[in-house]
Amino acid sequence: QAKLKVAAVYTVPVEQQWVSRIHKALNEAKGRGEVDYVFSESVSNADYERVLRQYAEQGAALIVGESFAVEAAARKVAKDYPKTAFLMGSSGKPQAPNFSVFDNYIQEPSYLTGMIAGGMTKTNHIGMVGGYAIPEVNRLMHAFMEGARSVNPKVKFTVSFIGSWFDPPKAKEAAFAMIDKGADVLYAERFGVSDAAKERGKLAIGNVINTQPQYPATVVASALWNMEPTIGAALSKVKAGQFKSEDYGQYSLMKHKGAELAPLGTFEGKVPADLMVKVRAKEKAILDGKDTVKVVETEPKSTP
Amino acid sequence: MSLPTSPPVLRMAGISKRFGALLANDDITLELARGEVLALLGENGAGKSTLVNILFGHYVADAGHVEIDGEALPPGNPRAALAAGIGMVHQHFTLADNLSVLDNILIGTEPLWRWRQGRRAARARVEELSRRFGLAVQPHARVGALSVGERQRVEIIKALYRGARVLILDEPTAVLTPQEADSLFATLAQLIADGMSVIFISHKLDEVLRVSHRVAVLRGGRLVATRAADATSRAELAELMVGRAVQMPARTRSDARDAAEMLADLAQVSVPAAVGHVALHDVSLSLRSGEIVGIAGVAGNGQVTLAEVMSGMLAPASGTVTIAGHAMPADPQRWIAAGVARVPEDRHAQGAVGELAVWENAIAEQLGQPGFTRAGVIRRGASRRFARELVSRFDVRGGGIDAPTRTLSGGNMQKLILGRALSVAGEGRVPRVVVASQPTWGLDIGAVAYVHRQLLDAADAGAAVLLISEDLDELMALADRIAVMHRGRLTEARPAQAWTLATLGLAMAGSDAAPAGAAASGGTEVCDAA
Amino acid sequence: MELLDIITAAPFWVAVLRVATPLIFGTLGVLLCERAGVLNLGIEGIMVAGAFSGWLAVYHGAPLWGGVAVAAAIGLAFGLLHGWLTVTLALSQHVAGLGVTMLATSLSYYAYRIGFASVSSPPTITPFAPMRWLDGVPVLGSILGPVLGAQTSLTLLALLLAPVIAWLLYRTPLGLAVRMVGENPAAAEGQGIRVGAVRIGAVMAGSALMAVGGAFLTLSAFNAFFFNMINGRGWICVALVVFASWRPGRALLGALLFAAFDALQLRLQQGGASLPGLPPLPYQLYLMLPYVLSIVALILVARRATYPQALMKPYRRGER
Amino acid sequence: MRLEARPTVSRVALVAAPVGAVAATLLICALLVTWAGAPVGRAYLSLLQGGFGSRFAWSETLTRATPLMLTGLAVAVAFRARLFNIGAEGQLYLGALAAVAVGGQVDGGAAPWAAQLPAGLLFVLMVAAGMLAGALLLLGPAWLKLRLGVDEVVTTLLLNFIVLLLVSWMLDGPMKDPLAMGWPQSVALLPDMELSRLMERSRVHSGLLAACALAVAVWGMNRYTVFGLQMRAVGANARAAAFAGMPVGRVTLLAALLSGALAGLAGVVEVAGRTSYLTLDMSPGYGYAGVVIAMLAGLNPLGVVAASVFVAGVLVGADGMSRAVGVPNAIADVIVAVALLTMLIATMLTRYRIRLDRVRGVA
Ligand SMILES: Nc1ncnc2c1ncn2[C@@H]1O[C@H](COP(=O)(O)OP(=O)(O)OP(=O)(O)O)[C@@H](O)[C@H]1O
Ligand SMILES: Nc1ncnc2c1ncn2[C@@H]1O[C@H](COP(=O)(O)OP(=O)(O)OP(=O)(O)O)[C@@H](O)[C@H]1O
Ligand SMILES: [Mg+2]
Ligand SMILES: [Mg+2]
Repeated sequence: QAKLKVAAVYTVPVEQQWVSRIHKALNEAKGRGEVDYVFSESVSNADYERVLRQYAEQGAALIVGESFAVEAAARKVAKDYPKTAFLMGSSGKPQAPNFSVFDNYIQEPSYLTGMIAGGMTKTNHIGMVGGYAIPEVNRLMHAFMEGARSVNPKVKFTVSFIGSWFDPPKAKEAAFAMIDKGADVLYAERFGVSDAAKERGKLAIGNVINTQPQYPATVVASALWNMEPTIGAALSKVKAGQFKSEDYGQYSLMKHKGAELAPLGTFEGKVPADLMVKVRAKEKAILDGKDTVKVVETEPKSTP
Repeated sequence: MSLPTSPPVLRMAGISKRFGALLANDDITLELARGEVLALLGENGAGKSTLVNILFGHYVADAGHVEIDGEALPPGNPRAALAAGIGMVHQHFTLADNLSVLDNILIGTEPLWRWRQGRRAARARVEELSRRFGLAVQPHARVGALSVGERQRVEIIKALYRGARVLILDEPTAVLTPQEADSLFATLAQLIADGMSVIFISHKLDEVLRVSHRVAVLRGGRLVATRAADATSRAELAELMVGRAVQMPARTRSDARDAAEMLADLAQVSVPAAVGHVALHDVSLSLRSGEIVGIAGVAGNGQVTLAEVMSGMLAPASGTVTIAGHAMPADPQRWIAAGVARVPEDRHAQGAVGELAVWENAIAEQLGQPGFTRAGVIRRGASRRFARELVSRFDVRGGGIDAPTRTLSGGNMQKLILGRALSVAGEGRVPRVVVASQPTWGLDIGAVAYVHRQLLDAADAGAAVLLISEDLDELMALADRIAVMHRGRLTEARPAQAWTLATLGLAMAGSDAAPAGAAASGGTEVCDAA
Repeated sequence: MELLDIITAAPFWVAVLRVATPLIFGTLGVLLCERAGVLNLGIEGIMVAGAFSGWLAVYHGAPLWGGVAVAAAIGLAFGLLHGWLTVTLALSQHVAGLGVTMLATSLSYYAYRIGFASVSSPPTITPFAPMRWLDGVPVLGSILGPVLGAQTSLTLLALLLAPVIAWLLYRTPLGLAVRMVGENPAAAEGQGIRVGAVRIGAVMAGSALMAVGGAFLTLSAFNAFFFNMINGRGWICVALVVFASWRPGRALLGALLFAAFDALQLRLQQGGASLPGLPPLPYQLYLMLPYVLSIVALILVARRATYPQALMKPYRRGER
Repeated sequence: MRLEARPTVSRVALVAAPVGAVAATLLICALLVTWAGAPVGRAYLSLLQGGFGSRFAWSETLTRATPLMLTGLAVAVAFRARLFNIGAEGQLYLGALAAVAVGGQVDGGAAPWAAQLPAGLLFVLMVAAGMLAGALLLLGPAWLKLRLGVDEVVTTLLLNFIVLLLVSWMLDGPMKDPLAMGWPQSVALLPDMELSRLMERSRVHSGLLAACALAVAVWGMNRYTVFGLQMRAVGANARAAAFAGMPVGRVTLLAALLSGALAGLAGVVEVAGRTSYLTLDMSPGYGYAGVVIAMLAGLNPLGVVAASVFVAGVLVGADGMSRAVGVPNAIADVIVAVALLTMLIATMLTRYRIRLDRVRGVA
């Protein structure tokens, strides 16, 4: 049986957290021998449409990518190649017949990590460093803040954006500034933040990927995003010839294992037991569908 | 002076150098003896500077070589030349304006890889040299703040500091007052007495005969003759240089002009000093139709500022400038429109845009004229026709009206600029006022004669001519009245007959000695003829 | 007032020094090149190459200082290229510089991707440690410890470099030669200086400093190499040199000043609504602060600057 | 080693230079391709095909070349007047921002004030706004240079950062598309404001024609108009130009306005022709590439067109090649950089020859 041809087009290098999750899931599928996987990274917006078209021309059955800043162009290409399946990271709606969307809906574990952070801070001050204030970031930050407040009403937040997706030294600098102001737990939305926490002996919360192996004494918990369910669902539909325009967002939810609270690992036992009880209870409620986490996408602000 | 008889210190053998199609040096062989002063003579572009630049290693000869004390010098290597004891004072100063005198002297005299400089010892040496040879300089002054004469001294000390045995002086006196030149010659005499050999380049035949032992004459890149200084004459040298006798036009004076219309008037004009120019203090001067007024002065005494004011480039801080009764703003366009023909001192920097074609430079001053433009578009036909006429009328030789102007030789570029300036008033009309700054700098005798003729013709046709020049002979030959500029002040303009070269020189040096009446030559003078 | 609280706290100055370090290296590097008469817009790419090569060496087992040396060597190599293009071949310095930036950047990325074809998170190294030993130094330790002790030795090196380069330029024969070729190459040659060699040498040395500045980011400020790591820092250095009127001391000052604005900007931004009297401003305005103030500073010093007279003027021997 | 001017530039050399440069580039980059373990022959074949080998390739190359032509022209105009404008990137963004402000949708339709206007007029207003924005942005540095001697290389460079932050702010707040799900992206242009496509199923748009026409216009301006002559004169020798009565300050400012307007237009054309809305990463360095293009073209406006197509083709082709043979796509930038440098060297060698001096032993 011929392998499915899958192509991915990324606007950033594959090390970037967000993209690395897609890359990982596709590489695993490739490793299982299910697909032929090719990708282009760091594709600028100006080139995005061309690369999509080239892959479509070359006969890719499924094209995965992120159309956030090239929404119109990506949808136009999809229209021109109705036989090709497009699975795009997008904040928009699916487009018939072949344009499906997904996004990192990991606000649920973010809420849970927020609870842990709220319980772990001694200074009642949490620092959060983001790249740009976009909805993908904002909703996770809000969920995190909600979670923290739910266990610790006194907690204070400092939020700052470094105006770049990729400037770890700058993110680290921003984190240092927060620590100087008294923050002792940092929400590490960007690379660089955990390093600051590690150097100063503070704690950090991971986002999207689990960075605890690199920072065993620093990263308490991480909200993980798993792309495997999303990719798996899409692959099987393409194989079965049933790929339609759909919103794959649900596959990023905890109940589909698209998101999870990473194992506490090195911090097992170091997080107060009563706190963990609350966290696990909330986790179970979410999994059981009894509880949800509110999605707020406005720009988060520091506590005055 | 008599010729010393000692083995040659320096030998140039069969030197040839080509610049593109131009053969600048053609198989030149020359020797220099110990304690000898050898003068190099030749028209502009004859190849003098090229030859000494090869000698010093700035240029690499296409053929031939240089020997010092019988040993061949590696070509194209100034370091080797310096090490062999050659010192050179270039035609154009090679000093860094932003650095101190001491830095300019010290550079290159110490091994580079050292943690500190021997500045104290160096300073002592400079002061000692400066005392011994009467070359007053301040080691810590910034070179940019020095006068031309001072810079010349720094250049010479640079060579002496390295213990040069052969000194090359490329036109060292071109920018000096007669007095400064005299003190330079006194220094030279001391150096020669110390066993130094000198190659001396100058256009001034009197000087050459006075200080040198031997004279070598170049023409068109070839060595045409060498003569012992005491066995030749001005006339012979001039003939050798040019290959023919040259007729220099000169002024025929008439007194009728005193009553003529006042065309240009400066009243108590003052300009504060600024970067790029010297101050003017209370300068007053008036020019009548048909007369030529000369401004003498050592470079750097405010002539440039005066020329800028008189070409509409610079607004005086106080005082008034009027042309034909109208007060003039600092706007070149208005000056051009008022019929002022302006010839700037530096033809490359101000006179023409080298990158533009000849025809474009020819119309550059008249872009506002309807004859050459229509609705912002250049009328190419008319413009090029005008340029072609100008080129033929003023005998501008070169690659034609489409060639980039930079490819013209200095003399031809000067003719182009002069032609452009003189036609500002429009076809068939003469300019009201001509302001010419150093119009013959760097020109050969033929071109000089041509430029002089044009200025005289303009005056004869009723223009008032302001001639700013450092060449006293030129001023004496052309001007009706001469004023001297010193430290931004202008003396009263006195009739040319009232000046002598000596009194002019004194006035240029700032002395207030009143000029004695001296007979001026009239009619036509045959250059250098007995 | 909060502003006062911020700038009187030691952590603020810790941050200033850390942000300033790559800028100090870069600015001094540009200064060396420009003093010799060569504009080096290759800096942005040379910093990338330095960041990458230094990090790569350490990643493959070289000691940290070995990484710095490798970065410097790569800087020398790109400096040689830029020098050859602009000095020997006398090409336009603007374009050669932009070309070098493009080349160094894309080569670094290319090499990185070949070496690390399929990594899902950036490989890391153990970076330089802060100089905590300074705390133990009697007297000095209690004064310098809180600020300098939190830095790595590369920062100390950067701080020492400014006076060293000032000494070099103003007190040694070599420095005089460098200044001379930047002021009047013909005069330098007339005094036996090899203009080409001195210029290329200065460009190489300057480029090595730039590369070390880049390496600081991967070996000290951070522990991994990223695309887009330099993020315009090189251009800032070019501006800082003009601001510094080509003087090493002022270059140091300029870099510190810019870093102070940057660090302040972060803190003001984090102050958010709590800043008295001001409505919460968009964070972009804070990010603009260092650039806007740089331009203002430039306008203030413009009149007084005496730039190297031969800057951006190629020197071709035997041409006039 | 030293340079010696050639007396004349031979026609053979003029042809041989670019050919030699391209050959050298391919040779150097072959090493890199081999290093990545890819077959060189197939790689270069796919480069050629990807850049120039099909209708699709040409459409992509020309799409990419369009903004490059405009920024290249912008830089060529400014550099001609000796105004070193490194800020075309910022001018491009500001132009795009202004275009969106004028021609963008409000609540899914035209703004109340714009709804009254005929589409043609609004389009003209939009283009004018973009050009004006770019022009005004360069006016500041030009004025500072004239009046205070502030180095324009530095000010234009710094302004790029400031403009990008300004755009980021606008896209975050006042000009954010409410329908963009919170992403920092501007509202889309009104459909009427978009440029028409030149080919079916491709991205080439009429901006290409505009850019080519402007290149011819600038060429004609340089050659036939008083302003062109003045600009060349001021650029080559400002003192001599002033002496001849040319208004140096005015000419410099006008050149700045023109240059900024061209770069601003590049932004307008990108938005109206390609993206239809503005994002923070709309331009992959078109402004900086403009400097490269302009210099490759020797500041000749017609050369800018050729250089843009060449650079765009190499970029597009090399990018395709990287996918076809599986080498990192940074190779595209490497090839462009190497091509730039070899091309510069080659053109220099048409005017100079390299002489290796015989160096005899120094005593
Ligand atoms: N670097 C150069 N490139 C091209 N041509 C040159 C160069 N140097 C000199 N020439 C040409 O060679 C010829 C000789 O020039 P050179 O400077 O030696 O004349 P010179 O005798 O010193 O004249 P002057 O009296 O004006 O100083 C001139 O025609 C000049 O234009
Ligand atoms: N830098 C240069 N590059 C190329 N050619 C040059 C250069 N300098 C001078 N030339 C050429 O050398 C010739 C002589 O130039 P130069 O300016 O020295 O005039 P000149 O020999 O002094 O003549 P004149 O005294 O009549 O003005 C010109 O034809 C010019 O084209
Ligand atoms: Mg000459
Ligand atoms: Mg000469």
